[in-house]
Amino acid sequence: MDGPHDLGGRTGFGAVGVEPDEPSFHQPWEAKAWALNMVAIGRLRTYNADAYRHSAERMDPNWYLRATYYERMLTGVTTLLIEYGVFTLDEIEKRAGGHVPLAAPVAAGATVPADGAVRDVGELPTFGVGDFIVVTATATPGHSRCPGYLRGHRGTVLRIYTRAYYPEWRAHSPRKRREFTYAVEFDPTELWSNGDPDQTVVVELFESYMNRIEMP
Amino acid sequence: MDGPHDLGGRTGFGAVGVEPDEPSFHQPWEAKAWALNMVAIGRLRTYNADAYRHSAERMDPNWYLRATYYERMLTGVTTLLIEYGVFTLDEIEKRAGGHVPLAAPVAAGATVPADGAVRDVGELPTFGVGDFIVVTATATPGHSRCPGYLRGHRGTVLRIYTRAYYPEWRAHSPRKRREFTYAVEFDPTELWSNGDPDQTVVVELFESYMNRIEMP
Amino acid sequence: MTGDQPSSGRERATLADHAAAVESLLIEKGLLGPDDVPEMIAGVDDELAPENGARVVARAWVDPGFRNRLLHDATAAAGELGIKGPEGRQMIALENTDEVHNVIVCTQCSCTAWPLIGLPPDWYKSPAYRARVVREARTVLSEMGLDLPPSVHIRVWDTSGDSRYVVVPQRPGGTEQFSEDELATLVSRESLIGVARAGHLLL
Amino acid sequence: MTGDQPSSGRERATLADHAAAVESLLIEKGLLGPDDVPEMIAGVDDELAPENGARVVARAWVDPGFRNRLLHDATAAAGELGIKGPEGRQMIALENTDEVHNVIVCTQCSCTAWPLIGLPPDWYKSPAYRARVVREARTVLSEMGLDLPPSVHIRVWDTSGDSRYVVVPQRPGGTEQFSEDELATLVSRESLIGVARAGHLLL
Repeated sequence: MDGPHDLGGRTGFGAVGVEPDEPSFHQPWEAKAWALNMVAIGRLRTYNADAYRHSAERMDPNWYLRATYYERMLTGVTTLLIEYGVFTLDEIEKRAGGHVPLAAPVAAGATVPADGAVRDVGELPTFGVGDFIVVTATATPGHSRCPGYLRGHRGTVLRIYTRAYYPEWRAHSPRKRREFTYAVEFDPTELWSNGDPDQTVVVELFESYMNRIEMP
Repeated sequence: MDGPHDLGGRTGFGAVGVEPDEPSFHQPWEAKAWALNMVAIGRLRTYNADAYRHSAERMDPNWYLRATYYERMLTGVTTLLIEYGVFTLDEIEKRAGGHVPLAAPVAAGATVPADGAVRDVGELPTFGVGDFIVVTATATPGHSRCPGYLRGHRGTVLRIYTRAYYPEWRAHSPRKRREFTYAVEFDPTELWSNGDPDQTVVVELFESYMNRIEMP
Repeated sequence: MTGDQPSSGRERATLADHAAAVESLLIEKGLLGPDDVPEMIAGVDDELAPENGARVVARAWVDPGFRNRLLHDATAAAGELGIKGPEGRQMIALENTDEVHNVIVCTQCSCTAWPLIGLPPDWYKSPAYRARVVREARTVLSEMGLDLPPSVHIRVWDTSGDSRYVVVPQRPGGTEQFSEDELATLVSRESLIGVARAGHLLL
Repeated sequence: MTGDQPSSGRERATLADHAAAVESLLIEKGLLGPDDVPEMIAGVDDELAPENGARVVARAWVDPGFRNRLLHDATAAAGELGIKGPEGRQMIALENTDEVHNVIVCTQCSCTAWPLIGLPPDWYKSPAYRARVVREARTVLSEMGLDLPPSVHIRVWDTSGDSRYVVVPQRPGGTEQFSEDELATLVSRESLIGVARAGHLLL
């Protein structure tokens, strides 16, 4: 989805503010939000990491950008625990003593691409180091790990990684499939007219996002 | 630039809230902001419409999404009047009796593309109705009227419009050039995996954004 | 660091004080007369108003020659009725039919044909409308109360250049006896943008 | 309608009350013991800490065999030192050289090699860092105090899959006599992410 989380290359943001000697958590509730998410994913297995990522992605963009990391996490955890029926919104609001805002529901069509739309991926990697690829330009309405700033752009395979669960399926359904992923290197001058020619960007891409081309 | 203003196709936003019988302005200061912008563009000619558009685009994304239309306008007007030396930040803050936040400065490299990078555009339109084109995928750091959701995508020329000032130049420098613009129609199923096949999007594009392709 | 947060801790000026200060500085510097802004504002509701668009549409419904001129050059046709103004130099009329329904948006700013539609309403300028209508027009229109049959193709026009669009809605049935003035009362601002039918109030 | 604004007008619960309510409901439903969350939190600072990354880097500086194993499989190499944990199943070490400087980001969320870098700091999770470093790394690094010569190529690694990266900074000059433990003290969390050199404090 083209949500507020897909920040790579977006402009208008100011300086990166650094806090020296920053602790892991600033407030006890932040630690609690982190631990509750770990419990829900790792022990209760109520949802997985891709569904978690998508829960924060579904926050209203205005809210997402204002919220801290742990506010987004606590919102995602709570939204998913309600969606998966662990407790109700009414229960949590009564217990918390106030309004508890949630992320928006999963978009219609998020569970696509369906079988036919995802290429059949074999046991061996399709691409080799040095291959030229172009990234799929079509956006999906659900979870994806293909950054928007790469859509329609050309890159070169730098490394072959192992297989990983296809996020588009894992976030939205019990169906799972594993695909090879690759470290793919991109030239910033193709991405942005003022891209730094002495810099490259290396992105881990799933095979489904990649299309072979003959020339770089 | 990939700023917060480039909203087409972004996800996560909720319902469109409609106010019945809405007036032109809700507050007297909104009318004033509108009139002051009209004066600065049309009478004082301190800046033009593209520079104005870009001034709001340069607001911090978090602020942009929270601000109302007229807050963005007043911010842009004030930022430009200061940048063009009509008054100083100190003057306006003293007069207003408080902090007056501004949009961020124009990004480095915004005045590109330089001569060589923009194709030489002749007196006759390059494209005809029915021609297939693909939209440039490379983003620029300054003002542009090429919506991000079209980058790298294919469309069909629907109408030929007259020539208009190339926004990338007009927003950032005294240099002007006029280019033909076109109404170009796009198929949403190419833009988005769940695009509505019974809908199309028609966008007015400058010739510099368009590259001819042979097949749709 | 979110742009509007003062780093100094100084209180932010109200938007009313801020706008008044800009006007006052321009007057002090001799760039503006004290009556200029009030006079401009006073003219808005007459010069830039959806009632103008309604008059144009009603005329097009009753006068086939005017309809043809409107679809060929909306700026000139509006000028025949004395309608003109800022953001009105290159107006283009989009006629709805049984087959095609047109909707207008400006995804990057909020450009509108002011002389025919008026200054645009907040919903038109909202991030939600600008983001969503290009991607899921049918859903957005339905949420706003306009359910179109699946057989109707929707064309969303993104105002990304100098053209300023106005939708010519379909004339409602049962209005054969209406005068041109009566017909004009059926044409809302929303129908001129394409999120409502003529003769239907929004919401 | 911005997501966190109650439509009912009811006051929003504090984030502390909200988090406590989630924990309390899970305990009440038998899904969690009362000590579980406190115990998990207590382990964080030891298990997930940049000091782990610093030990790994210092070892790589003094032991060429370990360096080779680290660059081949950082998960296994860290395991030799007893370092493992969540987000550490597929760790990859990126070695800085005179020619190439590596920087890590996660533009879409904030994935990090927790066992070696610790839970990531706020600046790493900020929209500004996530948005800007892929597009203008040299400028961002310079603003953060790391000025790289133009001859050094920057590689920005976007953590968009299951791999979790750690940067192996260059060993500072003049440290030939340092013990492995002393060397480890030169390796900050920032240098493991690639926004600082080893031996340099950030800011």
